[in-house]
Amino acid sequence: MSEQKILQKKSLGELVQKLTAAGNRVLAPVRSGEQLGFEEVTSPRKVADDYIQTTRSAKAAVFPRYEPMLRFTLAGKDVSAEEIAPESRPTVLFGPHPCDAASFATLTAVFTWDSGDAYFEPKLAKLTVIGLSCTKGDAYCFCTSVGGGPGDTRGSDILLTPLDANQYLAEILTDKGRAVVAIAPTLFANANGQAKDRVLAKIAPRFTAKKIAERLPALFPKKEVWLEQSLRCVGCGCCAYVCPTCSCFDIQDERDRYGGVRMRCWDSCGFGLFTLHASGHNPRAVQSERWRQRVMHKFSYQPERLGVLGCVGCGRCSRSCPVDMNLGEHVGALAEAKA
Amino acid sequence: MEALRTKARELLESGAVKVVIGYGAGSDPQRVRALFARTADQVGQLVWDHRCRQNLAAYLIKPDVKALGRMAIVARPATLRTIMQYAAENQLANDSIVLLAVTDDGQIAELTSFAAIEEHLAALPRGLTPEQQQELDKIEKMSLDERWAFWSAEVGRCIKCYACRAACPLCYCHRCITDVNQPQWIPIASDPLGNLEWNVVRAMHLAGRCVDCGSCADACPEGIRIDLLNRLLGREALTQFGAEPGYSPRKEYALSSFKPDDKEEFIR
Amino acid sequence: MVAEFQPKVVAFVCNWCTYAGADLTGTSRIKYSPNVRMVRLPCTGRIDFMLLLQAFGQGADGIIVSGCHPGDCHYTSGNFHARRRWILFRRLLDFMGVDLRRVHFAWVSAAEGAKWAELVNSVVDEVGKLGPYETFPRRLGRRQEAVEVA
Amino acid sequence: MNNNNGRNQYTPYRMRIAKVTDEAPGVKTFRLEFAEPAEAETFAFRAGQFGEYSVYGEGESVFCIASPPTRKGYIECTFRQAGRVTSALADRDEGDVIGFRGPYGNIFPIEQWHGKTLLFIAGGIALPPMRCVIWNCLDLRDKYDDVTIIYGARSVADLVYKNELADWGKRGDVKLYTTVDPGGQTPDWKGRVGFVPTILEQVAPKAENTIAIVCGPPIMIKLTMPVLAKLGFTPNQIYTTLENRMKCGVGKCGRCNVGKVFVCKDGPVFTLAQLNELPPEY
Repeated sequence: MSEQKILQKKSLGELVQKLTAAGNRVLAPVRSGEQLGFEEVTSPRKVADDYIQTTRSAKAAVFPRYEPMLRFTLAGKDVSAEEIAPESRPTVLFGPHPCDAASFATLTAVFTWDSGDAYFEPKLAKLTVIGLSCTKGDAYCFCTSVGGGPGDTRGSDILLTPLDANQYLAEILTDKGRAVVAIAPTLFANANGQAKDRVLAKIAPRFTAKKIAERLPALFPKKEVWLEQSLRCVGCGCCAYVCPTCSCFDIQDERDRYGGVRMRCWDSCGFGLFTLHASGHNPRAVQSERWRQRVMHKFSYQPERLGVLGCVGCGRCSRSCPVDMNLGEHVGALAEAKA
Repeated sequence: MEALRTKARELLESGAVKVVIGYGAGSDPQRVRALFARTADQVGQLVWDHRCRQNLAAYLIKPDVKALGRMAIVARPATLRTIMQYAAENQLANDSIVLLAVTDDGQIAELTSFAAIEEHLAALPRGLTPEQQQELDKIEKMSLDERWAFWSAEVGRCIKCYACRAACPLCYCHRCITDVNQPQWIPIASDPLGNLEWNVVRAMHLAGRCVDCGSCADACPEGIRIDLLNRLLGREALTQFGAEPGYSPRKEYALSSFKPDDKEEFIR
Repeated sequence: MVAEFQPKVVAFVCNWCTYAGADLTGTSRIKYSPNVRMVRLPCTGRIDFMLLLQAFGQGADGIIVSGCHPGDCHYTSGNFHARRRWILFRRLLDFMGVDLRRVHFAWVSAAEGAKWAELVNSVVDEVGKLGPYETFPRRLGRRQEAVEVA
Repeated sequence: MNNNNGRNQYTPYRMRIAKVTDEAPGVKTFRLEFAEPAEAETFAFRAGQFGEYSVYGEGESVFCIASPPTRKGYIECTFRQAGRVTSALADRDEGDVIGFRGPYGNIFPIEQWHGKTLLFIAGGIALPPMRCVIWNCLDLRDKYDDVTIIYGARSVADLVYKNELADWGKRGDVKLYTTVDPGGQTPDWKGRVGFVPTILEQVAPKAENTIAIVCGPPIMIKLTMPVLAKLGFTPNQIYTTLENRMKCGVGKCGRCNVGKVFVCKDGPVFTLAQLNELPPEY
């Protein structure tokens, strides 16, 4: 059972300061032009308020855009190599919505399902998530179709819900959450039974993930269904890069004549090169097949194999898509498509 | 809009084309999305207004779309210029597609031959709008350090999703320089140097070819104003070399031609 | 004692004129700055602008690009093509805030040994005054010690 | 948690190239020895597994381990020069250090095959993935009944492991049929001329109590499977080893994903029965 506290909005600054003073990196949504991203902050002055969704997800906190893994030195015939320890400062992620908070479960499933991951796990272990309930959504949100909700607590260590212009209801959910309270105990007052439901956004479900997962295998051979949806897809990697759960990566080397690094970086199943064999054969040669893979992977393969959905319904892919591919809409349509 | 729908229906019913690529309703009232009308009963979904900005010529090179058969494309002036540029670069045969240009009075010009497109474009205004010019001026008035700070922040947000490349009809190389890895010219990772290199390369490879449709910047999820780089180079290519890409099917590419007396003042 | 800043200048030169010109500088016993590292290419037409970015990305503080005078190109017109590219590329660099005092272009013929020495000296001098090009992003995995002047 | 002998699974072993063999145009075999001998002690693998081989500075590339686990102290890999990494590999020489991480993937269940007749069918550059299991079975020869190897290539020059083919041909306990495509023979070619499926039809052992292990280019597979079916082989009797583009080798990077299967974890060895369950995306 979670503990409920009240946090005044005006004390956020002090909270950020105390967390920083305690050695934490605080990541929070920062506005830059029309874009919003999670960036390191030391004062709440820059922290964006009143947004539906950040442009990029918070996954970079545990799975950065690029991450050096190995440093090597070339010397004649020989090579010496040393591992680069992952950057894993204690991190407090402030302000992700419940969809983003839920995404860490999917990432964890991918990175630990069979073996551990020396770069992901240390970051996750030191990550504290202070989630922020949604009081508004838009046409792209579909968290309620994939098992989430605007006030869902999963994945958050503390979930804040803005009760009014001045105060948050703070649900202290885990030991990591309690550790945050312990750093600034005076900022958290006892709550007396305030309900958060009345302020939460209303997101109507569009489909049920379970039904989709059941239907998809039969839809796989229906080429025309996938083609119809993906004709306008231009095959960029935008959807995967803004997605909080997309975790496919590439491993690449960079070097000069003396040495270099091996790193991993984001990749996308939307690119033709993703699966291209050295022989020239490409198992997924056209965009409709790549779109099918994207949907199947998130809504069928991952649930079946890893027991987690590959989608949290944040809607970023659809908001950012240059050609308005709308995942929520298309998956909803698949639920109705004839198998 | 009615004229457009009527024309599209005609083309589909007569079998002149297999698909009409136009714009239809999008996810929200601010957006439209590409619509692929293959039957006459789909043409009622076609829309035409100020939101119709995506350069649909980009679909000419997508295998899934090409497989549909002969196509008609709803075209704004920049789309027509793209087709002219394709012609100049020998990427498209004359009369192979139908362009449906909507004129100011709402009528439809059905253009198939390069000559017809050229003639149609000749009657349209050219050059940068005052707003476009102001955007360039604003950056040029900054100090050197301010410009560097501005662009470092802009391209620093790049996540290398290549939406700009995918949305650009003139980025049609089968193997983009970023896909070539022997050597790896441009780093795969979106690190600061890789981001800078990619955005510079993209701009340079379109210099003297770009028709300023703006699709690259519209496509960028991070809102990076990469179109300004193209616009600057377009303006320079015009003033320095008289290059006006996309107005003639015969024009030589500014950077693959030269004049012995090209003017410059910086070479010692 | 802090060592005086030694700028690293990378020169991309064509094989036929400037490289031969630099040879003449040597055989004429003209002394010039050792801070320049020459990269010989067949023709200025082959000098892709990417090479310039790569040089900066790998630690260059200044760049020289040089080849045959207009009309003298071994391949007839490579330098004319290069000139058009430079005109645009320079404008782009300037627009993006790259300091053009770090990027120099010249025509140096095989007979102009003295001009080559003068060019190198003046560029090294100018770049030396600007200091290291620290704002330009570096290649990932670039080893710091390799950046130092050997 | 990390299943790479307690190491960070992305960190390769440093391997010294002990021997380079030119097999065919563009095809080389490396014998690799651990640069740190202690690492060789804890390293173990089984027939069918693969690894990520890397040239430091150029990247990683996936091939099977081509030598059998019964030969200790080294591993071998055979590769064709195709992309950035394999081109850089081809430039390496004896004594150079490259990276290797693995072993990854599942295995050929050779214990289950005890007492059975084995039929190996390979085409072109697909013999290396089978060489490991062939040698593994030959090193334990008394566990198996008849062993037949059918190996075809486009031309005589394209046959790999020419010395070993000669050795296998001389052994009394292996039936070896080598063949080259029509037009690929040389005047002194002693083997057969014709496509693998044709030869298979002529020389295959009875399907009963036989395991067929097939690996080759897609066109060979496509034409061989119907012949095996005609000969009476059931999908459970037919094994193959798949290749897909891979980066991590440990089921995370997403590249080799086919349906719910990761080729790097659930494969690369599959029976035809298992393949029939997968979407055709390999």
